Amino acid sequence: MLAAINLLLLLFLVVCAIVVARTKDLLSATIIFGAYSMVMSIIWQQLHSPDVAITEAAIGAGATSLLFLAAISRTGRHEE
Amino acid sequence: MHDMILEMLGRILIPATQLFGAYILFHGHLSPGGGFSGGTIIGASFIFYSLVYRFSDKKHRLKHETSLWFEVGGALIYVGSGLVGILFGRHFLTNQGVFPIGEPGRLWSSGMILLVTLGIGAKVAGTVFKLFQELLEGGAEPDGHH
Amino acid sequence: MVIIERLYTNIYYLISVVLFIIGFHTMLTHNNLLKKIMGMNIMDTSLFLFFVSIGYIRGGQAPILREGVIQYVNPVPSALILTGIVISVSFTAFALALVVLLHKQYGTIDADKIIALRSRRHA
Amino acid sequence: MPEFMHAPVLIVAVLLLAAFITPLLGKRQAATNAVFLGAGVVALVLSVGMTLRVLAQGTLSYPVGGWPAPYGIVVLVDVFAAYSSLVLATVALIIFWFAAFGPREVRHNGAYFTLILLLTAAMQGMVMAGDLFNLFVFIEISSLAAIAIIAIKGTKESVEASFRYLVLSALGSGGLLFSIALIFMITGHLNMDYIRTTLMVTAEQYPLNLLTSIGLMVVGFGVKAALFPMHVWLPDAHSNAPTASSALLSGLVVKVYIIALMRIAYLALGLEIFALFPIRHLFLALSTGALVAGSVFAMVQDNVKRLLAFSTVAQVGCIFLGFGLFNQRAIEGGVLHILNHAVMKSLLFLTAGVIIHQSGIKKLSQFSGLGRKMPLTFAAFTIGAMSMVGVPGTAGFISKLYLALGALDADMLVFAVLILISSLLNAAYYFPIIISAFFGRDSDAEATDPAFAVLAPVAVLAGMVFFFGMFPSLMVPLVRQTALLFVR
Amino acid sequence: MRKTLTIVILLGLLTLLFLMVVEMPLYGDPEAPAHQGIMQKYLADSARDTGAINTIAAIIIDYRAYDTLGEATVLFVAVIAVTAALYGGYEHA
Repeated sequence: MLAAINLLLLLFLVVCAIVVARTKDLLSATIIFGAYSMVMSIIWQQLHSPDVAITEAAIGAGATSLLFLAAISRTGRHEE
Repeated sequence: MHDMILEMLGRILIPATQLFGAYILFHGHLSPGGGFSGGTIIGASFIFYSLVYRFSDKKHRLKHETSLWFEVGGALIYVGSGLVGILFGRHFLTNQGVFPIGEPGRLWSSGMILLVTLGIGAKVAGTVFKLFQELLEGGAEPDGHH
Repeated sequence: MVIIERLYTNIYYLISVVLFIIGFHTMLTHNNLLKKIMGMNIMDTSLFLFFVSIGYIRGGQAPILREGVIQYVNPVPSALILTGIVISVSFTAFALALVVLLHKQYGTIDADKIIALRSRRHA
Repeated sequence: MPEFMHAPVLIVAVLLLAAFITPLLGKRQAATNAVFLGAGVVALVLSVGMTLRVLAQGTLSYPVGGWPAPYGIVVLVDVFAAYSSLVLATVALIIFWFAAFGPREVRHNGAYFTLILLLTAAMQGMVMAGDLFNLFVFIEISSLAAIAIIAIKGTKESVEASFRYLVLSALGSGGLLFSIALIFMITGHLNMDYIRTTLMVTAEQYPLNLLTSIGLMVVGFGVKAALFPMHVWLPDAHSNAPTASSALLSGLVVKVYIIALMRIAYLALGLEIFALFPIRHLFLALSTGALVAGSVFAMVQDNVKRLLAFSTVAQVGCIFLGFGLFNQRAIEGGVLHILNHAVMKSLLFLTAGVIIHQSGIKKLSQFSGLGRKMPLTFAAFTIGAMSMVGVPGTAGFISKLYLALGALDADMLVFAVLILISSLLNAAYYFPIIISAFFGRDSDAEATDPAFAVLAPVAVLAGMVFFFGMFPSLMVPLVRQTALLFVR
Repeated sequence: MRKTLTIVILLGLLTLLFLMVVEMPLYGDPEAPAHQGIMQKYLADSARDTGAINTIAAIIIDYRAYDTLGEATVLFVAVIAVTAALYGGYEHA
């Protein structure tokens, strides 16, 4: 059961990564990237590394997304 | 322009976030977390604060000097506690035998680890806030670019 | 058959390798500079996933010492990744600053257009 | 000399402390300069003391935090590290001097000096690291700081070049981190000594992992050190940076990655494993490409800084050639070339910066007659160029001689000829500049020699070119012992 | 043309890495070489040596504190670099 969930999460990661690369809308890509980081942090919690999980949730999903949003607000949302 | 909903949300959420960040920071040596995650959470609360009040009031904005002192102070605490080890005749960044280690499991234990965690927390909080602010509006002034 | 079985057991390594290639590809070939930076982040996180799964031990608990736990997971990779995550965010922040600056100077964040603009200036 | 026991970390700590304090000083220019230069001087003193100690007492291994070898981080200063640290501290101090008193090219010296100090601290930490992950951390600091001191100029070209540099550098870092992960996976250690001893046992069990890991490492360091096919970022980045940055980047930064790679080769992998895979032959092939391509591309440049940048590509090939030939004299030549090239390329970049600042001319085709208007500057340029060509009596001659003798020792005459050809190519693109500058038609450009304060660091570097050309024996004990680390 | 070349190279790299994954030590295996090195001592002694029961905190800020100093420095580099590039440094403040 747990193994199945983990497999699903891993699959989700790959799908997210491909979608991030494919989406034309940069804002959506950033949100999906945040989801990717969040799932990554859940996986790390599953692997019993809570320190890394909490840091990734705060820095990878939180701070990095915020920085991306700040940059997008100045450079335009759509890929030409 | 006042945004009532944002301000009310901010009044509740900002202290809650800061409390959570401080918990993670202070318990870095006892539970998951530590300087980097706790500092980022506190920094995020600063970001929220500046976003809520940015349009309404100039005096609520964090000054550049404040975040600079946060960063430099944190870094100096780190290097300083490393040099203390040399002053005591041990090695750089020595904890055992230089700082009081205390009883494992208590909040006030583990000597340098707690001190340095707090330093890193201050530094990271300042850094995250500063990075966001710079990316959002740094150099936007007409004289900011030649 | 044995190969498939090993690949399945090592599925975490496998996925991180796949993510590494996806990130690498995005970073190398995508024209949009922000996408390049996202690719860089995907590549970095894939390596962190790789590190964490190296550290995992079957039946291990989180390495916070307490009574009655026999097996902990390996704490060393976790400690290394904490460093890695911070380095990654530093690179991202600086790269984003450069993108903002490029946008201000060239009016676009598309690598091809920037190169075209630059060569027109030189010509 | 027990008082230099802490030098390996104190060098880094002092530079870091100065870097942390500099932004607090704000606009106080005199205080900023004092902290900046003071840190450089202290680092040099510590480095000299440490080198003497290493020469007298052998390898110095410093356990940070007091934790012994496999558990804590060990800073391992052997002769190679001491030599590299000495070269870094000396050349960096002169460049600091120029940055403080030379022409001002960036708007904010405070931030610029901070970044230079951080870069120097990271380079010092990198050459002395005895722990693989510690090395990686310092590599990342130096990469980020190196990119930042290009972008700080703020022109369109420099920002674009630094973004390209950042992308490639991040790719290299990714490769390095991957290779460290693989090595940790098959050994369980991060300390270089322990990795070597463990690899002797586990290597044959995981040959493909080890091969991939070494491959990724060579690619990662190759990108950062601008080894031939991975050098595409270098010409733009180095030629669009501020003058002091160009000198620092071309003179020191690319070499530090070579030093780190070679230290990994003999400390972490062990020479047996290094010899198992055809890395040496790869180095020989790539450095041949670098020497030829770098020189040929340099010949067709019209911008003086781009010419110097392409020449750096060729000289990096020269250093790798020494390690590729892999015998006593060739390695001595390569190691000496690290110092000599650092000195002469810094000299050339600084004089080029002075020329551009004083006359406003970047194009070589317009240099005609400038030498008579600013004789001292062009005299310094001539000295650097002579050393690049390898005129006897200059520093460049010594290292090229050693490299050529090493090629003969290895029974590979072709590489001795290659070095000769590269010297001729160097002559073919440096001497026309000098001849036209001194004897060409007068141009209408207004230019004079700059003030003494600006020329003083340049003069010191020019003196060093002759000094190391006349008295190479000063460095011989360090260089000879360094080569012995490789060919035991 | 360039696109196909990139894809071919990346597929080659992917194949190499897949073969490498097959050869790797098994996931979760307590006998894997990665767990034979320095890990045991950290778990056994960290509370006594450093006073921290979170072993990871003990590693990052005591056993490997020099790394973390570098890590804090990277952040410092980033913030100085970003301010210098965008705004012109702290002197403007």
